[in-house]
Amino acid sequence: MDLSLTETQEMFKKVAADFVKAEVPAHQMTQWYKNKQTYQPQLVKKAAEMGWLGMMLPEQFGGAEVSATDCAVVFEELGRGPVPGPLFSSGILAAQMILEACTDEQRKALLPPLCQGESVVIPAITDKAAYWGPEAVESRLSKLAGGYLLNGVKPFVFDAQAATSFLCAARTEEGKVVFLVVDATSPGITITPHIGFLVSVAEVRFDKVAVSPENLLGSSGANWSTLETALDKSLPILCAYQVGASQEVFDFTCEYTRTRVVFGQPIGRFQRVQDHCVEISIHLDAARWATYETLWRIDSGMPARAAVHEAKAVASDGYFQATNYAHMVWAGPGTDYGHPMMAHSVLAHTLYQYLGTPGHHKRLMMDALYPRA
Amino acid sequence: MDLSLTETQEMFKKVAADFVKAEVPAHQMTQWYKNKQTYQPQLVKKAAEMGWLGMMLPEQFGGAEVSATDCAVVFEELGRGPVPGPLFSSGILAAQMILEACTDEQRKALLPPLCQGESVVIPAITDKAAYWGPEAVESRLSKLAGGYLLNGVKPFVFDAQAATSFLCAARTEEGKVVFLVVDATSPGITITPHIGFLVSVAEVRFDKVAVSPENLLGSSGANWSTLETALDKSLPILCAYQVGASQEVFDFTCEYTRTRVVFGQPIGRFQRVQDHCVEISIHLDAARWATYETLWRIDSGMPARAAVHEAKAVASDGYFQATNYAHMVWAGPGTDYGHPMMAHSVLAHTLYQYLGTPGHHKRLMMDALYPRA
Amino acid sequence: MDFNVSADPPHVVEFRNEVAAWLAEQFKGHQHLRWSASWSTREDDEEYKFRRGLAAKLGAKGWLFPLFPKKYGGAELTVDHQMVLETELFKYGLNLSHVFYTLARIVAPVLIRWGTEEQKAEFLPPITRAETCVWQVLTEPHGGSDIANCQTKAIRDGDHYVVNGQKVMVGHHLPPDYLWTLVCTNPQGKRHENLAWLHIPAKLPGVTIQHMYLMMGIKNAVFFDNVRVPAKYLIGGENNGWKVASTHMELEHGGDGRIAVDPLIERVVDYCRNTRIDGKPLMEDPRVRDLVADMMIELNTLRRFNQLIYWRRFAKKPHPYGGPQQRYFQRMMRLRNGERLQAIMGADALVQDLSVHEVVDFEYAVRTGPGQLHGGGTLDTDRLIFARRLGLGRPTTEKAPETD
Amino acid sequence: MDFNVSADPPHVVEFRNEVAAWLAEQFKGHQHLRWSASWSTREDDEEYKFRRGLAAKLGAKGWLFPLFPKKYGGAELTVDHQMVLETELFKYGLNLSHVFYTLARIVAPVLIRWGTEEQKAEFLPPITRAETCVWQVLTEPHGGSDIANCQTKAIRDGDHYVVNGQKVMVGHHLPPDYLWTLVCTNPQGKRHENLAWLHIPAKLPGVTIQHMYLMMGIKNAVFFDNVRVPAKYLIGGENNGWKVASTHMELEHGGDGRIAVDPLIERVVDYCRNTRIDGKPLMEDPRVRDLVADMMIELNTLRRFNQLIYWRRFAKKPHPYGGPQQRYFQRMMRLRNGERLQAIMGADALVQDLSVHEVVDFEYAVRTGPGQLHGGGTLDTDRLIFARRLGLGRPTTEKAPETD
Repeated sequence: MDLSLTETQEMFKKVAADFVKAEVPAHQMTQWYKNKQTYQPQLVKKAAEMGWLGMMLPEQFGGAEVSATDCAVVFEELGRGPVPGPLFSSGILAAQMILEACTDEQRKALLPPLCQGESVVIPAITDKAAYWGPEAVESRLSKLAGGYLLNGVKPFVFDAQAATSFLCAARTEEGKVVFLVVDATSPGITITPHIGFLVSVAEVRFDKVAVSPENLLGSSGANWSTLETALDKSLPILCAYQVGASQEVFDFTCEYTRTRVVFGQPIGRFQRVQDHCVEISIHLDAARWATYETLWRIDSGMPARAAVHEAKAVASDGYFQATNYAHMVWAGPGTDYGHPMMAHSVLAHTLYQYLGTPGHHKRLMMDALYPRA
Repeated sequence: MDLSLTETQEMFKKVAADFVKAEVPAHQMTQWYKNKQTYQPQLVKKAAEMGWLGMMLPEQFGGAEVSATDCAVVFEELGRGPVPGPLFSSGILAAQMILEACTDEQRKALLPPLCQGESVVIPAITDKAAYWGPEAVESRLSKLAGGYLLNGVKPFVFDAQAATSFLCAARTEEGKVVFLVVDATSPGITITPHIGFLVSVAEVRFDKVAVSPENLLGSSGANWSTLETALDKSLPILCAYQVGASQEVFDFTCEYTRTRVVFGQPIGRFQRVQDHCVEISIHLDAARWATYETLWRIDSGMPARAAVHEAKAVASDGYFQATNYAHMVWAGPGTDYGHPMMAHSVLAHTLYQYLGTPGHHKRLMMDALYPRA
Repeated sequence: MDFNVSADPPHVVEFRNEVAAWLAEQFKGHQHLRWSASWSTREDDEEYKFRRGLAAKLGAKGWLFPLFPKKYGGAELTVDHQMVLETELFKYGLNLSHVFYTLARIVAPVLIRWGTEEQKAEFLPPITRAETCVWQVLTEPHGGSDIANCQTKAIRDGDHYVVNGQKVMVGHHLPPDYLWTLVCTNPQGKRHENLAWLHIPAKLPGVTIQHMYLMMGIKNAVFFDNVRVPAKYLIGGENNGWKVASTHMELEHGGDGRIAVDPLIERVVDYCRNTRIDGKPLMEDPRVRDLVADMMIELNTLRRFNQLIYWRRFAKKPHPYGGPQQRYFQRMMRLRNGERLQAIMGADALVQDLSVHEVVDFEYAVRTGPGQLHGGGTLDTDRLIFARRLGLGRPTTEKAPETD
Repeated sequence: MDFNVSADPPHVVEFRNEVAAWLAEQFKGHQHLRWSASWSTREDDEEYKFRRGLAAKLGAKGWLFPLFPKKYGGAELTVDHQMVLETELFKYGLNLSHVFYTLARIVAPVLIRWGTEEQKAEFLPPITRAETCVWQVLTEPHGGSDIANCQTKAIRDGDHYVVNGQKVMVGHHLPPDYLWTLVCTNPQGKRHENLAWLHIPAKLPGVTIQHMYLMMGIKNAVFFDNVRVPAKYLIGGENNGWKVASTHMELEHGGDGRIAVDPLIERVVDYCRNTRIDGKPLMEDPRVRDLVADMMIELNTLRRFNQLIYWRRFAKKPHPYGGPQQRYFQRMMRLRNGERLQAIMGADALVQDLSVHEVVDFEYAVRTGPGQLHGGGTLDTDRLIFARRLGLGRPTTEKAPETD
């Protein structure tokens, strides 16, 4: 038993931490939230130079073939920023999905540019906000001579504005769920950023978009269980990102209890303020150890499906709760869009249901452990 | 709008309060818990003299025909004791069920002795602990020449040891749920009190118990919806009992924060102790006003089905949570079986699922408001 | 008990008809502006102007303060009349409280208690008639809940106070007429004895107002740079600011209560009926039904707490801890319900929908959870006040505050 | 990272086989006694005697304190050996902590730290070999969490201390050999400087022990009536009781950690698979599945907290707030899981089932919620210690305590 990081991982961690401090000071994220410009092309380029895009991929496709835990250590630090943009959505999830689903030609064509940050592939999976699963895939792929037409609306696509192409789920005329890559500049695609208590999310409309057969992933477009396999390896990285974000919220909130003086003493002396911090710490550490235990299972080749769903449920809920409890400590000053607290608060609400709510993943965990009759 | 009690109700309240102080000091309840003798025949007699048994019944059947709110005011005070025994189970629920379901001859035969405390009729409805509803009625009533045979086990019958007869739900050979009154001394009945974190509950086993046709309620044994009608009027009285109990817990806990001194000051000065009291007050007042609004709806002849289920869910959950938060204030001393805290704690856990868990009643509330397709 | 909010004594039956008809008239063509989030976070000028206009019309009739003497802008009516006005307004989701952006509901009673005859005569009518807009200007950058630790200086200079300092997180997106302000007259003075209360005209030279962009919409920083405030605007006398503040806080913390039914739940149910997954409405999903049930029960509990506070205010029944209990419960309930909305509808709960009023906008319902954990104190001060009012750890309980 | 608890370095591989075989031998015919609720609330003499017997056999081999010098009852082995012993014991749901009713796990390190050479030589071996049973005797009727406010007097009289007073809520249903006690040597003395620590033989004249019947089983009130305690039983020297107490509390509050998997959830799942309503297993009910999921996730979280604390104890990594965080979470989790059990199975969760071990008895799982909100402090002191360890509102954070 050894719950510490390896020397390499400590090194990865430091490099990523320095990067965040230098390139992505928290107040930037708050700027981005205000002007809705969360996509920073130069950040993708830099991440590519650091080798973080597709870093778990085999070297032949442009990756560094590192372990899931190695990769998670980096994304935990990125979460501290929080560093926005498609580093996870394209660099991890799309990359793993392409690796799982595609033919070697497709991999060779799609993955290297993705790893170099020349292309940004953004998953656009479900057509319904209120559910996560194949049942919520409704976009239609209709056959016509020499190809297909794609019609549908993906109401919430995370990082959509960064896309050079979309990794899209659709339903064939036979009702089968398939996956395809669509150039973001194809005629018939409209991207409409959302306004509200969320960030980096847009509606993507596919209106009679022409798709050629070779754009289907693999020979036949793969299927939902291919996506599940890709998610098994990707979701824990997203969890690590949320753990890092929660750690940052916990750290700057505890520090605030030492420096902020009210009624003649640091607020950290008040039991109620202490109790808010206790709750943050519990959500943080519950998420941290659920995540790293899952990563360990993956890296040691143990079955991990249920653990992955558990970690996603705990980490998304944990980040959400951590920001709410932090708001109890920060009160007014924490509600100013110029304050890092707001960057985390909005992001935590956005990630709560990204790729499925905690509730959905708890149910998937149960189904993995105790299949229903 | 007037949220105060009438003069009559204030008078009822005082009489009941004096009765509790004089006849049922809290420590007795704790005694009863230890020696498992919660049934006190003389208490039933006295309650009958006070006119509390069947007090909502028409006078012709021995009742006082008071309003639901009048009755609730009395039971709220009884809850403060908490006064145990069959005052609700026989005096309210069984009485209302008989009134709803029975022929006039049956009413004349059954109700007056019940009101005078000469008979104690105890409902024994479901055969399964993990559900509340007709689906959980499994005892079988099999036809034979000139009557029936009753077979089954009611695992949790509240106040069973007080019964002179049981008001029992059973399934006919056709699968219909019917209700019947069975003399508690009939051959084939075994009553086994339970040992555990509960009080006044026993298993009642019916082994080939002979039942004559006239023991079926009404002409044909009534049905589940007759019970629902009886519950509409009975459950709010049980809620009031739990509200009174929660009020007692709140009051003696707040008082403890004034008298108990630790680290040189009354514990009520500590924010954490204050916060436990805040939570108790919220559960108490949520239950109180849900209950009295429901009683008002009933007394003014408005539709009340959903409100009844809401009140039962909130009051049972509220009493349960109130005792848990009170334990946080009382710590060690509150876990001594000689302390009133324990009487309430055990009773709150027992009533949590009596006649259905809060979860079951929330679902029934939703079904009443928004019937399922 | 009678929970019916519009069972009238004979002498006001006619009045209810009059008010109902009058309000119907005012709302012709403005039905979309019914309901009140006490402060809208949308900076909707149409709504703002309509509210202010309605307030002015109510004020002209003395209906904003029906119990006040006419000379102070009241109508000299009875409590029953006030109940009629409140209940009829509630039918439009409004109430006589400071939903009209004027703060009159708090300022007027404080002036009655602490103003001189001259001040009442001059300041009260424009306020009680909602002609002027007053901002509560208390919070300071480093003050937080501890308002007694006031750094904004007001030094007496002849018949003026010279005010210097900064207040934050106050007001709305449109400018005020007066700044209702706590100031420090002597930085070296004893705590609680070195404060004064000023009713500062916002147009005075040296007053600068700057927008702040916050989770719950635009608020402002107010800067005072050698602002010379005539001494006649001093409320409650020299160094009596803390006493005035206490009256102010009682009103802010006491809670007015309300009897409007929250319309949010109906819209949630509509969403769940109209949203189908795999052809099946969400409303058929047992987990969704459980979430809706919990949400509904908590909204009902809040409605009952509000009605109780409301009734006790009129019936003059003591209810020491009702205000802080209601505020604490409401803040926590909003957090829970916001998460329930996201659990039910995912990101649909996070997108602003300008086609519906803010109070039924899911995005607002979610944002108001973390967004209103503070304001008139915090979760923590709510519970502090609860404990004081109930006398936890103290020999006696505080007396109930006057909140009407 | 490696979460695998039994990956051994070469030099202990053989030792693991030895221990495993030895334990298998001990448990022959006693499999029903595996698992440990750290204190059973059933007063089961068979379990008690088996545990004490097993402890004595472990002690005889020096395996209860494998790192200690042999002269103090240890085995002079390495940390890796201790890890083997712990992990093998965990396979039976046991650990080297005070599940053996002897309190050795806490008393021995305190004696090492504060005992004189003579005291160590005389007192330690019988304790580390689990031959004697020691009770922690701290709580007083009016003391609660404030143990420094100690009313039990011990007045020096020649080479004795004369002890008078009362302690409550201590021990178990069977009598102890020693009472590990904090006393007050001078009621007029300065707080924290008027305390002494005594290791009192329970058989001394004037000691009376009386059962108390509590939610979590039998505990005792201990009365001291002019008990003459020879001065050689004074631990840590004159008026040094508070320092000894601090070492004791560190050990009690630090947390040992554990790596056993809680077997409760499996039994819940079995119940839900075997209980049918209307012919359908509960396990098919989506609401039941949600409740089981929440329960399982919280039990997993606790398991991970325990493993982390356990690992840090051996790896000597600082973990200042791990102990209080784990205790607070566990107390609240028990309450939530108790309610979940009642929500799933109703009154089936409230009936004691003597056919299964207490740790998988639903009734125990429910009762332990309200029943263990206190013990080694309360929810509230857990969070107080958490805040201190983390240095909330303080310039620096407390250093991690030594808990092994």
